[in-house]
Amino acid sequence: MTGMAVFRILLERLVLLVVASLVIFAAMNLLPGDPAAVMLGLDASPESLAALHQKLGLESSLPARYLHWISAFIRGDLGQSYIYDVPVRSLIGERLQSSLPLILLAMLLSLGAGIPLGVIAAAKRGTLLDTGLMGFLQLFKSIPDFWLAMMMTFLFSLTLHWLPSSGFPGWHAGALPALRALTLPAIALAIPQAAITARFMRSSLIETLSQDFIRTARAQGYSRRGVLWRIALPNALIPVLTLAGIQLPVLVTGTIIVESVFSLPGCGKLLLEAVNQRDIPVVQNLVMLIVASVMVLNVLMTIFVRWLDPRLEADPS
Amino acid sequence: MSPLLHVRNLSVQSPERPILHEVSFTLEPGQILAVTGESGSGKSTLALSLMGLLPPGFQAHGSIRLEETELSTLSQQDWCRLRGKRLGMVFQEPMTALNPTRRIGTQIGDTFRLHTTLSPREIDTETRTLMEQVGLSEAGVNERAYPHQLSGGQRQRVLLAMALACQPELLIADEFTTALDARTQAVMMALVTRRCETQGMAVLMISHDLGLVRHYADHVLVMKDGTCVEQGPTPSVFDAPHHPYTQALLAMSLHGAARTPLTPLSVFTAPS
Amino acid sequence: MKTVSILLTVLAVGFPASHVPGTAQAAETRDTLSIGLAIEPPGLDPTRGSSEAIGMVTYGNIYEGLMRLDEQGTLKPLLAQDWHISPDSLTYDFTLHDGVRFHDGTPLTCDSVKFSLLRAGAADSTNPHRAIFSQIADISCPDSLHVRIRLQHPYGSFLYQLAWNDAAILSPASAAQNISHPVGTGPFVFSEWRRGDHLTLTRNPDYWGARPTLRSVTFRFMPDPLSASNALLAGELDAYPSFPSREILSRFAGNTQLQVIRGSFPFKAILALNNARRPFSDFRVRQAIAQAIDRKALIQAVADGDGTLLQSHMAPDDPDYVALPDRYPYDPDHARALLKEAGVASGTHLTLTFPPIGYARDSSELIAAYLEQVGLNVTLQPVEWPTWLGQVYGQGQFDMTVIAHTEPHDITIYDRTPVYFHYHSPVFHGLVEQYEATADMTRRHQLSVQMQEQLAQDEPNVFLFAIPRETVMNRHLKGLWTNQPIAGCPVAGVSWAP
Amino acid sequence: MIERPNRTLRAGSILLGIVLLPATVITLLDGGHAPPIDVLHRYAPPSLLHPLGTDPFGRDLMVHVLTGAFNSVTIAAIAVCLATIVGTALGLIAAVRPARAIMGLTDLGLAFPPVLIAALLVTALGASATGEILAIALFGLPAQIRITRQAARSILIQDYIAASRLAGRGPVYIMRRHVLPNILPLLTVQATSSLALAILSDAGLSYLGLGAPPPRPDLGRALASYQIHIFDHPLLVAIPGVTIMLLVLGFNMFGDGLRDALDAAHEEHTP
Repeated sequence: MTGMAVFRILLERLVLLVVASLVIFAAMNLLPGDPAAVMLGLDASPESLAALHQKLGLESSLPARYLHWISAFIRGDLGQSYIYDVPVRSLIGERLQSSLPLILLAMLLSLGAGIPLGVIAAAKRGTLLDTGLMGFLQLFKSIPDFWLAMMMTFLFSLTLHWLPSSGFPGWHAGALPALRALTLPAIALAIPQAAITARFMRSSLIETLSQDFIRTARAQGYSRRGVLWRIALPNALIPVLTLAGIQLPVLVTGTIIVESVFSLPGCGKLLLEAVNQRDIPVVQNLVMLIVASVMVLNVLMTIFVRWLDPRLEADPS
Repeated sequence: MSPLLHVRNLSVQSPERPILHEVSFTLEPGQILAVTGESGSGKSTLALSLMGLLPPGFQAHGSIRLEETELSTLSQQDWCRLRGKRLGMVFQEPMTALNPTRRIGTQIGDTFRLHTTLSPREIDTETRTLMEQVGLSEAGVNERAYPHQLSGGQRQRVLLAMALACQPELLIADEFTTALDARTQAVMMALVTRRCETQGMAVLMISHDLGLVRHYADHVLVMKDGTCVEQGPTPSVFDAPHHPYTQALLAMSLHGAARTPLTPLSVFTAPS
Repeated sequence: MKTVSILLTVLAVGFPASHVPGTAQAAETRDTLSIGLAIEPPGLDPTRGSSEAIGMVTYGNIYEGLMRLDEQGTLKPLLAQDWHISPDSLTYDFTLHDGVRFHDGTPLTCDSVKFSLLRAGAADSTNPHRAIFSQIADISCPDSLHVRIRLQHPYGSFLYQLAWNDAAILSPASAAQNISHPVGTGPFVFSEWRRGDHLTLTRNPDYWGARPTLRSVTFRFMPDPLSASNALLAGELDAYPSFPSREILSRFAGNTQLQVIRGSFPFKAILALNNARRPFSDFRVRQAIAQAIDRKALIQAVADGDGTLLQSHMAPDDPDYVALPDRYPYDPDHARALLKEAGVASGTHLTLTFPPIGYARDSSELIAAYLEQVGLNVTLQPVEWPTWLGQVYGQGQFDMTVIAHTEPHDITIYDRTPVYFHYHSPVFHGLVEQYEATADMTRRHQLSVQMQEQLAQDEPNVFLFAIPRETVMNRHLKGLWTNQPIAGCPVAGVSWAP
Repeated sequence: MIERPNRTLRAGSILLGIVLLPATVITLLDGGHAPPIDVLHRYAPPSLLHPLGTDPFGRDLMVHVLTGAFNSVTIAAIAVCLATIVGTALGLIAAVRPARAIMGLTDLGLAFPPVLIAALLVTALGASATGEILAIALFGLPAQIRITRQAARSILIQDYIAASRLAGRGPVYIMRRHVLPNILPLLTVQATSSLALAILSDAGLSYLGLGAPPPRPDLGRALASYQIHIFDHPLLVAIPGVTIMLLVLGFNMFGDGLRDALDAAHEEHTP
């Protein structure tokens, strides 16, 4: 990949980030509802409200507020939460302790289960196993994630008492309790994704197996199994990984829902609460961070896939 | 001399219809047998059944013997040991027959990895030697190149190198020069015939290019609708064809019709 | 004053002076506590925000005021050991306890009180009751343990107001950081807060009063009743005050470890009507709406039949509460007739706005169904808290809304201008003026009853219901508040029975 | 277009029929209102009068859930229509012009977590079906644009397009006469699959309280309010969940079947 191409991609993303920041800012600041009213509650007097408005800087003009925010963001200063009155940076940092492992775990589970299942179905294409597996996956693809989460809680924690139903003890409580708390949410998050991955993996692998170079490899002496795992799979994985990159925001969305169901103190729950309470600094900066990291990950994924598939290098589109 | 390959009454059935019917022939070491006939006559199916690579649902009957080994009853495992080592095959589509995501050196080296106990370093050396032999090094092609960076002729050389790596006793070449220009074709054929002469490699060459067949093949087998209509030493078949189909084929060839113009594939062979 | 001695006696009972030394037996009993709460406080400074959740963690635990309320809602002294009110009800003299220290090490003096109360009433104050504290004319310090407060006008509720969360006495040195690092004079010290999950307080070793038996207490924030009930059953939680869902309480029935205790809190659910808007400005319409709703059925559906029908703006557990007759019983036919009389056409569109909380959502859905039966076309409009507080409460832009007022003794809000439901009654205003100028308890009670009657008659809002407070807790736990006279969960007096 | 409905297509239709037929009938009879409240008969067990029992307000659960299903499908369908129309138009433009802005916005749309769009929209517009529909349509839009653009491009490189262009046909004519009819089957399949996704989105948003407001029954909202009854009245949680699943499964299978059938038809016509 040439330096010019990388530069162009980065520049494009930068422009997009600026647009994203404008959208986020406009949305948060044009919404009805007054953050000061939330902070002061039912008995707030108009004077108290005005005083708080002054303190929060809500009196200055919109462009001034935007510039103030974005310049601070670039410096890495995420501001102060209205509601908690602590630095947004530490708030997000704290929440990432459960959100990041959750997303990673869900990603691992969905790829770790989806890819082998897809490979098995493709290897046994047309058999009863394949049909059954695909039907099963279709079913799991169709279950609302929050309902699945509810049902799993009901079964595994409320009835069987295997895993905790909610909350997160934190990593300082030890790796095992923390992982146990993340297990059900990660599974709930991963299952629909795994189903999508498996179905995609299957069709990608079947497509790859029908290519001429598979026959070449067989003529070279590769066994059926060897050609599946060593030749076809790496090639078939490329579109699957691309899909995983595209699905990332969906996973983030799922995190918001799943964290609500399992009352996990994560970024998703923080975001939803912050939107509801008009904690503007938290929402603005958190969304900006999410959008930016999704974009960065997408760029990395693009570069990674291009590295995996040398053909794309020749074709910039 | 005992035959290397002995095919007797080979019939192949696809799920829909019969494709090969009672084909029998023998092939001796160092000899080149050309299989010719129009498209759909079953030439490629014949090649694939010799490699044990018939598509799923295809059924073969009859006997294929490679020296003492009866191939038709071979286990999958034994087939894998045979393919690439004793049997080599080159396919006709140079554009798609190579794995686009692996370096050509790796793909050539795979044959060694699958059938020999050479060390990685030795494999590298062998691969480079092989690439020199097929003329890739001469064209400035590095083993770290990817297939899409190569011209069609270069890719065909890679495929040939992969097939020849373990010095197979039988090379099956399915129209492997069809997409190439005349000069490259000659170079490739020279490579193959040298192997026949020095190592006694037998070649089953599928081609509808009668000029090519006449020039290189020791024996010719003419196929039509899945049956062998005529076979024999090249001179006798070409000089005195028995079967009307063979006669017709030859007549067309003389008018130059059988020598197909460059296929549309050649569009892609410009070096990238 | 007579009350002083009574209060001092109760003080002795409420805070037993017996400093039980850490005997071997005491060491065996548990000294930690884990309490579940539905709402996480936004911060830990009650003088900056009025969220009930702040008080649940801090009241009587971290912060203390001059006065306090006990579990029954009775006013008691706390940091003030004695006081005197001048005959003109304008000057209050307090004597502070000696030897009280803030968690930051600074001693409690008159200056701390002066700082705290003047700060609360300052122009830039964000105290929820700034208006009340701004009535303080001045505060002087005769010496470090005596405080003299002068008011601009007589204000009968002043002493009571000093017991509230937002009248906490703070250390001038640390007041600015209280929102995340609270410092008070209370029996517990802030230890750790993992936002979104839990908050831990530990025993204050230098506490001026009786030493608490608990070494540490953890508040876990669990809004979901299902997971809360699960944590209780698993023993992960020892208590859950004000359990949010009545429907799940059956899970605890027959449990050997847990008990459900019913208590009270000043919960007054109302259907607030915008009296400044047509058609609600017409008394007949307000009466019609009241009669169109089967409030008994509402209690059935929303509170499982377990609530009290309200006739005015006061909860049954309030000392001033009087049971009033149901002036506007369910009568849809009469409601239709009244609407017709008032000229409200059938099919008139009204909007019912409600905040995101269970009772409001359920009540609103039911009320909409009832109003539809008398020919009103109701659009339900769910809003988030910021929108509710901003549009409905702040700007009074709404038709109808369902809300519960949970502050004690807040009947005087009907005299406040502006107030979101826009009730204006000269009669009521007169009553409130008299009430605030009176310090005599009997007279105040009479006036309070008159205010309740006036509201019941004018029906500015439809008074719906009060519901009891259910606390789920371990059977061996002693001393936990099961009533909630004010937002708080003081745990200084809580202990584990051996 | 489809000569032989395959097994997947048939199974999908049956699943959809099981839910949608009675849902439509009941909605037509009732006008889509929530069933009447009857506080005296709360949590009634299944009976002849109430085949699935009643909910915490004494409403008939079956009627409530079926009406909710109808509402969910309606909202999903409107959102998908919106996304398809706008997305196809933008995709076609992006196929013939560089249209960096369109593709940039598409990338942006893909980077935004959908729930966030919904939360912002719903708060800005007030809780309404409109806000929810817009949100669902918005997060279906990027995929629609990309698919349309890709499909249109594969048509535009064909020789007959060049011929048509040489014959002096304008881009609008080419789009209408050549491109649209050719990508229509693909768009139909895409719309069906989007419907499944839209129903899931609707359920999730309503569950979080970001959907259309009551009193119109809604499956996600019903689940949110019934979920605490998972122990004492499990039917209340099971029925709405299974209904959502049947609908999503139905549309997914219908879409898959449709794709297979179209592929088969396509293969038959171009041997």
